[in-house]
Amino acid sequence: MQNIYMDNTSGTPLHPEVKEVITQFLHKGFGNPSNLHQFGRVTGEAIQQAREQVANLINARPNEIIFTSSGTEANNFALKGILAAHKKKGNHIITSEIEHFSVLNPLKTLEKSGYEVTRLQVDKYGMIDPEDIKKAVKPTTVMISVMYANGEIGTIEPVGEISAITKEKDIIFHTDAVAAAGNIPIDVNGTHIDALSMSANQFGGPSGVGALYLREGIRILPFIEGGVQEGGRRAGTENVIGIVGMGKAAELARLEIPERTNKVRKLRDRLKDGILKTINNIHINGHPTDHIPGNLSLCIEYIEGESILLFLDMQGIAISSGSACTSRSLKASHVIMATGVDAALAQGTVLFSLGINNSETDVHYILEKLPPIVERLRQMSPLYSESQLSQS
Amino acid sequence: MQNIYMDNTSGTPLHPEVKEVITQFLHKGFGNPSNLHQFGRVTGEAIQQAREQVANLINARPNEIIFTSSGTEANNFALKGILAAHKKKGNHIITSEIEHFSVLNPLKTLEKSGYEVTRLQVDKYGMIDPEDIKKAVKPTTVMISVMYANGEIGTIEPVGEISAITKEKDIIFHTDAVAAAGNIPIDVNGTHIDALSMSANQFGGPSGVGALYLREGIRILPFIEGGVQEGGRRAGTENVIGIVGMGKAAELARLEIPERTNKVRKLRDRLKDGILKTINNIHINGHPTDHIPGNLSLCIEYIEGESILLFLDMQGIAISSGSACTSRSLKASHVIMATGVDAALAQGTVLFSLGINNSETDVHYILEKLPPIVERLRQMSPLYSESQLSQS
Amino acid sequence: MQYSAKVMDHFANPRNVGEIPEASGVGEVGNPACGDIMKMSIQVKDNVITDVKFKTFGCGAAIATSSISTEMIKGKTIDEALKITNKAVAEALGGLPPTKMHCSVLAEEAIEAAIDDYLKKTTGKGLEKKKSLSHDEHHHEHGE
Amino acid sequence: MQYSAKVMDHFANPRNVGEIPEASGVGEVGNPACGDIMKMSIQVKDNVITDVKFKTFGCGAAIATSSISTEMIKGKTIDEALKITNKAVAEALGGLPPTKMHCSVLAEEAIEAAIDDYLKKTTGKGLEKKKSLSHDEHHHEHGE
Ligand SMILES: Cc1ncc(COP(=O)(O)O)c(C=O)c1O
Ligand SMILES: Cc1ncc(COP(=O)(O)O)c(C=O)c1O
Repeated sequence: MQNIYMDNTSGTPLHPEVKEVITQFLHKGFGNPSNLHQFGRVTGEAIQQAREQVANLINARPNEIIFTSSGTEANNFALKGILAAHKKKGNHIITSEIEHFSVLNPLKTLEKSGYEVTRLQVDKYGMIDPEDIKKAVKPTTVMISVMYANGEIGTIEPVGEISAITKEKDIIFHTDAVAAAGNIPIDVNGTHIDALSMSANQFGGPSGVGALYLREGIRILPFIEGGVQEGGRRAGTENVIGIVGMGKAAELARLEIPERTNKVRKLRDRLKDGILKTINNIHINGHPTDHIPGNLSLCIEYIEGESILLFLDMQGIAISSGSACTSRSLKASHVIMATGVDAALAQGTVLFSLGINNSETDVHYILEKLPPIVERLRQMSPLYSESQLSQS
Repeated sequence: MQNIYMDNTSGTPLHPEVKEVITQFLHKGFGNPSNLHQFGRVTGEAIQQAREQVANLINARPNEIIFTSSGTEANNFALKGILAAHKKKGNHIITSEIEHFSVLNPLKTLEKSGYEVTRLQVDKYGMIDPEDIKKAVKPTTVMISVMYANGEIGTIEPVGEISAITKEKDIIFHTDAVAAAGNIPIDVNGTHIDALSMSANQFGGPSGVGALYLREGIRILPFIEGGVQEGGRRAGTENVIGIVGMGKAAELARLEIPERTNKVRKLRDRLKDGILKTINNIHINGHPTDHIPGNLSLCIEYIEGESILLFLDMQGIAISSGSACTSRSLKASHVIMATGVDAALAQGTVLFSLGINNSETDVHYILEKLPPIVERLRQMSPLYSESQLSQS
Repeated sequence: MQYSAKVMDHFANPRNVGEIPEASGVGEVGNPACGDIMKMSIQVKDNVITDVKFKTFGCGAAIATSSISTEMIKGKTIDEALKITNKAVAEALGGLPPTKMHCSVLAEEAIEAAIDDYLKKTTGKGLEKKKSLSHDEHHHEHGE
Repeated sequence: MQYSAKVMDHFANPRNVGEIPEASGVGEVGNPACGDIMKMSIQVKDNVITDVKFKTFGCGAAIATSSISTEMIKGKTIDEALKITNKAVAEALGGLPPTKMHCSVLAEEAIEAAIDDYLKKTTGKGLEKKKSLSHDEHHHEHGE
């Protein structure tokens, strides 16, 4: 059986060089980096190097990088920590409807404690209109949190235009760049970004390690409180292995982004064209050009995503139906729904997220296996037979 | 030069079998455990196994284990999450003066938002008197958070007696067992504990991974909010490598605790006796018998801890001056101060924390190197010359 | 979440897929917003369900519960079929993940709806009172 | 936090440790609660510091700043010695970690205290006004 992994949005395979670095480190480092002795120095220096590598990926400075346990934690930290440190400035925050749950849920909690949240709608491509932000800004607006790119549909948001607005109006701009960082070039100074979340396993690093970039001068209160790790901003003994792996992955990504983009985008377009040619009634999600290179999100009419996923899995093909987090939930993805797709169609969402691990062979194999699966499920679907009737 | 690591409180070396398991897993698993496909299943099963291994260590059930990114996060989560879920019950919490900063600092924050905190004093051994708890309980008391054992001075608290009180009075009992779990036997049912924090790198696992045990039926609100990982209680893609390593370390610890205790306690006592024989004006911290096996905390009169640590480091001996977190702070440890040691003496605290990595040779080497270092620093100390004068 | 081997078997090889051309009764339950639609048609002779077919739009569990429930009612009398609970359906599959229990409820409702339709056609009135399945039993989990 | 090579050198091989038996001036600053005590004794001849010795209770940085500041004032006039700032002491050591800057302040204060003592003994009154070192410059970090 094949072993085709096309679920890079849920987490990329570890890059071989990252594996190598982690394996080496397993045998050399274990000291607590807070300690002054030789063992502490080894890990302390390894973390410092990783901090530089991650900073370089987004053109930040090392002391602007705070390691966290995930993109999720980075988002929680950014929202709760920055707002708490700027209570006097105001209580209004602007975000979008299509954010990840790690932004949406903390904001719901903040709403209960007195914050006011404006959630911007998106167009059919999942794109935010910067004009809407201008309209939403109030004197009490402290922060705007809009994702850099959406992991489910791939759309890259107009962060440049948004940052121009926030900079002019002196509002803090946080962006959840978990789906973007390491996959497309980011420059937090070229585009004036104040805070940015990322996650290592979106670009060849280990899962369960992330980082928050925080522009020097922006105040934040610790979210995880305790000791003085990460410059007193994030407590808890460091996940040294994970951080070292994230550093290496960031270094490799920075060097290889153009080459990876080229390869992955080509494969993705070939898969898209092939599917459109062999299967009818397909709706492509996300923006036609401004998208994460490897992202191909489809709604396949008349059938449901999980069934497709399970049949593909039986053929050794791993994809995801919507986001990793919604694949256990029963409702259609809030992201797909926000783009205006109707409920039944949204249930048929499947996400092929290609990465550097994929090849032409993978694409051909999927193009061979997918159409009969779709046909079989459609034959089983009451929606399909009804639609056939109404057409005849 | 020697390479003697006696700073196990700051983090133990990775157990060779844990290294092995992590290395294997690096090559086999990377799927997101939230996903339904074959890759997700591999990691999902690995995490489930680790959950069982960690549960077994403390006689809990697997679904009562929530993985976190550190003992620090587990403490933050337990305090903030449980209190938030029991707002209606009351706003009073009882703790001790000698808790770790990852308990003390969250409680300070909670105090600012309307909670009332009672901090119990300890005796000269750092021991809490359960009678004081009885006196401190009020109708509004929701929770008692007292550490299982103190990592800095080793004292094991009377958790059995405390849990009898909390059970009778229907108060939630959380214990920070970071310094205890994996080092001494714990049974959360034998001793009725509702919530317990632990950290993998205290017992041969990797750093930056921990767990919160939460008794089934005790409500908690997520602290890190987002997706539905960890049964909806802790969001964020899992640190799979770390969790797998923690599981293996827990399994090994459970099997080996008696043997490890035997070995480590013997070495620790030998070191203690040797130091007392060769150096005068030494004060031993912590309880004489009820202590973590490998813990030897001393105050060396007239001199300061960091200088001792640095000179020992030059000889290849790694220890810590107080806790890992306070080794960067300037003040004497709040724990040592709480036991009633005077400020100057408290500055001379050094902590030898022995582990299964240590040997007789290590003890002999330290007994050879430490006395001249102490003598040299005392010759440099204004306190020492003054004390000599006043004695003559 | 993992499906049992039995679920995967019924999902991969569903029994009785299709529609009965001139069915004695047809029931369709669920809606796309909730994620699943089940359509069940039955052939009844002398109060016995002689044939049954389903079409389902939905997840793996929805297809598996549809499939197994057709097996469970085939050859049964109307009264016997009405006694089949969603729990029995789930048990017959070797259990369902908690978030998927609602699929077994849907299967139970689909059987009922088909029988109701049959009774209406034959006796002019449907089931006395439907087993009222409270919506509480649909445990939805939305990533919160 | 890492110490520079210069700090480690002065810590491992401190210069001018000890006490001058019949010193022209002696100053002791700091207290155990803050973590460090420095005691500095100077020998003054014709307004020039001809000898200086220190004893210090404290961390690596405290010992290193004591050591280097004795080197910096030896051979200097009283006025020159008073001009040495804590920043100069830290710079001479190739920098100090932020949490340890207060040690350099302590060194500056110890010099001043010794000179003050000398002036009191010889002229009957101490320094006109002490360079008032605000306590703000002692950045303490308490694990919060
Ligand atoms: C008693 C105690 N609690 C909590 C912690 C923090 O745990 P972690 O290092 O996993 O953040 C420590 C760390 O040494 C500790 O000794
Ligand atoms: C846009 C976005 N934000 C946040 C996250 C959560 O990051 P993590 O998986 O590191 O918790 C994801 C995960 O896929 C994501 O796609």
